[in-house]
Amino acid sequence: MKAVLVIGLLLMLTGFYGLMTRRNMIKMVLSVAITEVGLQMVMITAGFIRGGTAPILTEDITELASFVDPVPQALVLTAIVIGVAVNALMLAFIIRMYGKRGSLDVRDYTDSKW
Amino acid sequence: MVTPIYIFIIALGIAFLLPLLERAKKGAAETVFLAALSGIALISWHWLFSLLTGRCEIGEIFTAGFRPPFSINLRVGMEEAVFTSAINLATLAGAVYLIRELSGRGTKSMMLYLLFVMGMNGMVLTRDIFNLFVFMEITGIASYALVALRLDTKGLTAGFKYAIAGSLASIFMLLGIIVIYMITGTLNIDSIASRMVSFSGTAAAGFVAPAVFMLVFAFMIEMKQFPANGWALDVYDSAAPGISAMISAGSAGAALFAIYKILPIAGEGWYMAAAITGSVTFVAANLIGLKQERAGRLLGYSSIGQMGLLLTVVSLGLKGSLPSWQLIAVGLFINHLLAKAGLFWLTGITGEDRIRNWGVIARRPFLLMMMGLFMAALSGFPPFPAFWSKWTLVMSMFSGGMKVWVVFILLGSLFEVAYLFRWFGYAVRGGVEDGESGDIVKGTPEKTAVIFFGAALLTAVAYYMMGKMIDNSTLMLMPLVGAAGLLLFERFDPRVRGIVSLAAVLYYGYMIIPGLSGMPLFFNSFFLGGGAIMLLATLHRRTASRGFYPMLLLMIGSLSALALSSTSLQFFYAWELMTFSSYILVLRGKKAMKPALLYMVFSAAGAYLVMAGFASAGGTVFGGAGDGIAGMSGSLQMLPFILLAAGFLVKVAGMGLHVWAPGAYAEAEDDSSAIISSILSKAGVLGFVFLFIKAGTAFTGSTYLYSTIGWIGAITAFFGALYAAMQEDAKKLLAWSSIGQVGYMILGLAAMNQIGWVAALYHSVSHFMFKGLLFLAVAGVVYRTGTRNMYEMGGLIKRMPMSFISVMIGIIALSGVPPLTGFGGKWLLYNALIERGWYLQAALAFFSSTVAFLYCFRLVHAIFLGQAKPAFRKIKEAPRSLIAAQYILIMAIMMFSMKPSILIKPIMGIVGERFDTLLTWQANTLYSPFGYWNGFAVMMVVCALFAILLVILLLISPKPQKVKQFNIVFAAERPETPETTHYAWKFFTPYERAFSGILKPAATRFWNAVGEWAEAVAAMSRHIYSGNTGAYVVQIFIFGILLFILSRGGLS
Amino acid sequence: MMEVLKQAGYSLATLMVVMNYGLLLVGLVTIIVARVHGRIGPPIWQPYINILKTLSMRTALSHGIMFYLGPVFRIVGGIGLLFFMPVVYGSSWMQNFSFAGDVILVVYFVFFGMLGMALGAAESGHPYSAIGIMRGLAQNTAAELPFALALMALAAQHQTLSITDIVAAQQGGIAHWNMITNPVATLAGMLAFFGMMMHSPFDVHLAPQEIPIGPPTEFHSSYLALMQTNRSIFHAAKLILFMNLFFGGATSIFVMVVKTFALLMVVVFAGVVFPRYRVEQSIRWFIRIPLAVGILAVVISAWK
Amino acid sequence: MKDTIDKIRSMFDGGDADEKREDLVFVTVPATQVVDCLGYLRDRAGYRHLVMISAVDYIERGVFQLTYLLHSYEKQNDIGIRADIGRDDASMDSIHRLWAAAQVYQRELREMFGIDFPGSPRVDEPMLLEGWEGIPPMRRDFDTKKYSEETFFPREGRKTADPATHMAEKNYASEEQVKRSVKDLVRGRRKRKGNDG
Amino acid sequence: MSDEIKKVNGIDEGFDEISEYFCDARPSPVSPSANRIVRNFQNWAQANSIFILGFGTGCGAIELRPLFTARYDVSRYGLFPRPTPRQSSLFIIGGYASIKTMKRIIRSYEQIQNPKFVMGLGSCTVNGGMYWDSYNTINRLDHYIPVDVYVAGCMPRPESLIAGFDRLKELIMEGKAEGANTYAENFDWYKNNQKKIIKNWNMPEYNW
Repeated sequence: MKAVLVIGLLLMLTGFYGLMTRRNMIKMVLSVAITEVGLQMVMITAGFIRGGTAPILTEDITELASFVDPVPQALVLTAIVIGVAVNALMLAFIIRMYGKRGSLDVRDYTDSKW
Repeated sequence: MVTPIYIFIIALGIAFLLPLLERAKKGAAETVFLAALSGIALISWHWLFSLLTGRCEIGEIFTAGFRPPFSINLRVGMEEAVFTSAINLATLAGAVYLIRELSGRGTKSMMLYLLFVMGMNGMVLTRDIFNLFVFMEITGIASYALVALRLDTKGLTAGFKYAIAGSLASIFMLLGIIVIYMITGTLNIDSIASRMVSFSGTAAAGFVAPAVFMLVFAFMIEMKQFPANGWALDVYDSAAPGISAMISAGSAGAALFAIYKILPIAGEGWYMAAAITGSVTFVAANLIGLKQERAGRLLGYSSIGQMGLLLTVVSLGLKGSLPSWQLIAVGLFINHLLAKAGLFWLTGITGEDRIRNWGVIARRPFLLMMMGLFMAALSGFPPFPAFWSKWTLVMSMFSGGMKVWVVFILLGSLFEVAYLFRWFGYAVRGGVEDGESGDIVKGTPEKTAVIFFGAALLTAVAYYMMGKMIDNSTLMLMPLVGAAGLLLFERFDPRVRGIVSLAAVLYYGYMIIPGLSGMPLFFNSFFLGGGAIMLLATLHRRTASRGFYPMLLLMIGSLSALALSSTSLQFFYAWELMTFSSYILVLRGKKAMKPALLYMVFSAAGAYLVMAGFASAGGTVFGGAGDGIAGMSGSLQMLPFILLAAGFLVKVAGMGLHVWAPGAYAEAEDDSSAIISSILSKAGVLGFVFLFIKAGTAFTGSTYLYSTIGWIGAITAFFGALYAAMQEDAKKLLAWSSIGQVGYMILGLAAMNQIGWVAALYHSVSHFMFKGLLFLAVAGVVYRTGTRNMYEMGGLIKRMPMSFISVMIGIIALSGVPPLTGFGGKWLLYNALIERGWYLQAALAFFSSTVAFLYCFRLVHAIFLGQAKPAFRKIKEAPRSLIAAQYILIMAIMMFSMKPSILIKPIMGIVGERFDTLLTWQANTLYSPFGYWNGFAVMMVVCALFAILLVILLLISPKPQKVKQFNIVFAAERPETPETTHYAWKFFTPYERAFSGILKPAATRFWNAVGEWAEAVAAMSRHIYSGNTGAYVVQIFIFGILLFILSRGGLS
Repeated sequence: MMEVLKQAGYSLATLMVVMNYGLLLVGLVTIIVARVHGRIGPPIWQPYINILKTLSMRTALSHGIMFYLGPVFRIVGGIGLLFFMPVVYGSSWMQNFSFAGDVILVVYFVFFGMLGMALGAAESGHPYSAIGIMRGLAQNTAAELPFALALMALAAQHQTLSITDIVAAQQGGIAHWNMITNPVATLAGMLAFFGMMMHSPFDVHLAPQEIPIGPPTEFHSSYLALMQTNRSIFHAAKLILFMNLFFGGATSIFVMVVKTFALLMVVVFAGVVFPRYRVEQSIRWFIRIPLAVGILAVVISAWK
Repeated sequence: MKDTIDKIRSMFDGGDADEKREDLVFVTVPATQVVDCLGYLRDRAGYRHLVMISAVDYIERGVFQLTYLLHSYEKQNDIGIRADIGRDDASMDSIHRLWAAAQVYQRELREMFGIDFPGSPRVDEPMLLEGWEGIPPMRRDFDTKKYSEETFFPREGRKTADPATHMAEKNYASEEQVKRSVKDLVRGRRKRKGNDG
Repeated sequence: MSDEIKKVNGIDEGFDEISEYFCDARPSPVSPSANRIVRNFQNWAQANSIFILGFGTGCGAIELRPLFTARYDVSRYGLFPRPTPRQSSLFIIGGYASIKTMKRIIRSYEQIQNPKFVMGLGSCTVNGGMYWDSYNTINRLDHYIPVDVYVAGCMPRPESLIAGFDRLKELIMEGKAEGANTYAENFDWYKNNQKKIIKNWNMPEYNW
């Protein structure tokens, strides 16, 4: 669990690093995606109980406490959906932008500034 | 109560139905789309209405049938109702505005818009933190797409930036949420808040702080706090104005509401950090805005600034430092919502992004008026909500001991005023730069209607707030009602409007003056009577003069209200109203763009000082009404005294703070100049009168303060006169002269004895008469000759004898030469100063009054005497109405000169028993402890002598041959041209040389430097918004670090 | 009514005395200047002949109404200045209309004639007139600075602005004169006096060599007669003002003649010795030492 | 000096040098060469100062002789450039571009001799003879006495004497008297003789 | 006035400078007072207070200066220099007068008010003096303006001038110095003579 947490955090940092240093827009989106993956890993650990079961109500369940907390999982699901949507939208933007200007370098799109 | 679920149902349902509908019937989608929005809006209004009337309680709605924390709950309380109503109203209006654009893009855009609206509603309503996140993302995704709706590079880039920033925010938010969930085990905001408290001191507390930090950080990004807001600026800049309006007005409001919900979770320690962040953002955004040249981005800076201010208010309010903060926040928010949206919409209509080219809007007076209205609202002029909010804010901050905050907030507001009115100046006076003169702004009817609707709504809210906030609001409303009523006459001939205004002023005066006494009586009869005379003079106008009479009436009315005010708020209300109306009047001048801006900025700064003064005085009743004529109230201390005095000094253009005045007086339209210079300049005098009555002389440091003010008055008088003598421009000359003359009044008032006050008030009246006379006469001359340079005129006595007589009487009165009125003022003043023991000031004032001879002579010589120019050999006498007004003034001058007692006696009555009685009358002679003056005898002796000697000259002189202008002994030559023979240019060069040491315009240079520094800082700091998304990301992280440090400092 | 007429008659008598005295003074000054130059000079009654001569000119011309009225303004200024001052202290008939106002009225009235004359001269359209007026006004205003300070020093010293009271306070021998009791103020006043008398070296407004006599360039015939008459009255009136303010006033016509003559001599001798200042030079002169002296005077007087 | 003169003579077809003094030499060049020559002298030879331009009416030869006198500060000497131009429709190239001051001289020459300098500023404005008609007064064919008598109302009674005789009578009266008396004496003797005879 | 300035000032075609800027009235003779006593008194005043306007273009001007110095001091006789024609009564023409100068002389003379006297100083004013045959210098001043006294000489000494003043005073006292009236009466003759030599007139008939 700790490993997942650490990896998740590392992934997030990697994503941040990428976001700050990459100038290619697709790579920036990728960085966001990586961060999100890291985040999701972190989130999923939040509700995890070692040895717990999936939080599915079946008839032979006796002890509710051994459930892995279902809420973070729900959250993660939502987060993944939203993240994918945003990333898709960003990529769509990038495609349009590339079509207009033929460049993926974010520095070429500084028309509005100051 | 209608359950909020309907909002989501309507939004989502209609969103899915729209494509089908569109397929079924073309155009049906639009109708349904608008109907859906209306439905959503109606629901929220219904809540608001019910809650206001008390027909229902605050509602908690649980989804999925469980109580929280097991399910998501929504709450409809008062705050939620207000915010959703406002947001839905704005979005509905925005949808109407955008409808053509949206339908042009197909049903998809409408779907996005619906989602956008739903998301915002959800953000306001939900009480679940994760749900909040979801709604935020919905709003976010919808707005990313809406921003890029036009599919141009700019929009796409902005959408991309927005998405990146939004993703970062959501990442941090999720991280925060999950940690908080881990700790508290709940996602319900209310439960989190209550549970968080119990964690202090436990092991989990170590996680709390970072989690809260993440959460707040995320919301700060959403709130577009400085410096992590470059992307937001680009969004405002790049999106279609209608969309920007919605993002600025709606989603920002929703974000504000969200953070209002979040902050309590974060806990006490965060309030201060958030407040600091907010005010830093407010100041920084407005400062950087100074340098902005593009309308959309300018509004972006303003929006961000407003968000910062709101954040400050909310966090300080939550902290408990600001009583009645809800009112402040709601006022500011609604004001921002409507005004900002209105301005964005206007930007959309003009389609002009560079503010320099906004002259295009000037051809549509209606739109221009709307723009002015939104500007006034945004910069916090009465009666708009922001005015009341800012007032309450500053008052509460001062009473809460938060003086530094006040400084920052007022500074930021000042920057905002500066750039907004710079823009407005371009709109009114800028013209069109690129020569596309045929390009007339056309708004579609629905867009115009929406803007009008916004303005009307703003006015309605203003009216509502005004009724709540101010005592005696009917009286205070009179000027506005008058001006608004006059707007109805705009279609008529200017003369009709003038006569209506005149009648209005006279009627108003007839109604109120009989019931008055003391200072209000004096100033009201002065303002209204003077205003009537000046209105008479404006009747010569033949041009359209759009908006002139309403503004004039507003100014006169607000001056009257100023004199009638009995509370600080009333005073300040009238003061601001006067500032705004006179600003518009100044701006009407052809070259008035810069001077008007300078006037506005200085006036605003002065007004803020006054406001701070009132705040520091702490609810002291300020104003003239209700004050007896006996005694001083002595209820002010040093700090409020200094602040108020500084504010009034700006208004009277005291030396050092005068730089706005020459331009504003001179560049206004010719007849407005007369009004502004002769009447408006007395507003500051009135301020000082009230201030001194309130302050008395008993407080600590009063001696030094009064003598400082006295010295400033004397120095102002001196430099005013000196600079007047050096002007080439007739109106500039008179403007400087006015500055100097008001200096005498201040000097007289500051002497704080009976003679001084009588002198000041007497001089106010007589200055009104002769300066009005001079300005009107010069207005007539300028009207006929079309130039203001005196050396281009000359010899006009033959063509305009009536104006000449006016000017001659005017300058004799002005220079204080007996027997006309000016002398009385001087005599009283010197007596007052000697009584006070201010001999040096008296000598300086004396010297200044002799310097006044220089410009007096120059004025009459260069214009009327000397050589007539061929270009003007056929011009006519000034228009009749101008002459009529002048001769009314001349008659008044003559009357008061003949019998000074009919003016001085009432003034002595008004000054009353506040001071020891020093002046006594014996028959026609006025006695002071030092000397005496019999105006009547002087007049008689002079007149008799003049008559006798004239008869003698007529008897002894041979019949003179009338000769023409070149029949002069020109060293045996003949003059070549009148232009080279008329000695008028750089008339007092030797004087200038002799005084060159002190003639350096130090104040102008200083303020120029201040302005340049501010601009330089703005220009420098705005470069951080490089437009590079990567840099924005870095800035967001830097902001995070800063916020972290701040929160550490705040938490410890 | 009778009172007024009586007063008017008295004042007229005073005017006659002062006018003749002034004319003789002008003649005398011309002679003195001539003697300093080593010349004999005109007879002392030459000013009378000059006035008669200008009156006997047979034609005149007018540049306009203000041109015509200018000399009238000027002489009203001169006579008015005299009329608002007590000439001889204690005399019943030489008080003139001094009940109408105090020293501030008198000081401001100095400008009445100047302004009127300036208007008249300016209407002639002659550039030299305008230049002369500019110079005169500029220099006069500068001279007013030390004078105002001296006046304030006196006001501080005596706590009054009434000329009669100021004179009254100086009665009882030379030791009571302001010259003795307030020497610094007197010095400041006298320095200003040089400028106010517009005598050389402060006569740049006339400057016959560069701007043929400045403001009156266009005036002639009867206008000139009025102006010459005024010159004598105005000169005498200014002398009387200074005598009243600083030198104990006069208790009889004889004392007045002696004191004003002595005062005038100061200016005249300074004038024959020093060459003419340029405008900015004279202004600078006034705003240096005389200004400093004036401030010192006020400080000293207020200190008491 | 010598070199300069030689240069002028070789480069601008100059005539013989007329050496008045050690530091004053006149050279005659063709009228067409004058501007070039002056330009050379100003820029190359150091004669930067234009002293004057003058004209002489040689009515016998039918020419105006123009003289441009130049001075060199370095060499401390003067060179005069002479040029003859025809009297009829006299016209000369203007040198106001070389020396702005030349326009004054040219104006004067235009006024007094009627020599035109096309292009010279204000060359047609008279300095002295406002509204003059007829031949310019400095030309030798202009009869100034006649003009004066016709125009200026001469006062009767003016006696004009031959200066030589008048001065002799005025200043050397005694000698004259002696002479006359001697003459008279001689004559008288003759008379007497005659009488006698 | 150049065309350019005209355009700037919007002066129309028919703009006549002379009549626009100058008074065009003719002078008329003003007879002295009919009353003998008054007339004599006025003449006495005129004779004893003479303001001189010196017109010093010729070499004679240098002889005027010493008059005001300690050696000659004419102020003894009531003669004073005055810089403006308006206030002067004696006009001294200091030597030869060229045509151009004549224009200024006429202008200044006409600007002097009615009892006005002219003194021709030096032979040049009498008959042209050494410039008698010049194409540009007048010969007889009295053909252009009335002259009361000629002081001959080339140049006359200041003493001669004082003698001239004496003579002038006598003339004034006798009432014979009525040059102004002569001028007004024979205005056309004088103008004819003046215009004969002054080709570009460019000023009104009479300079008031």
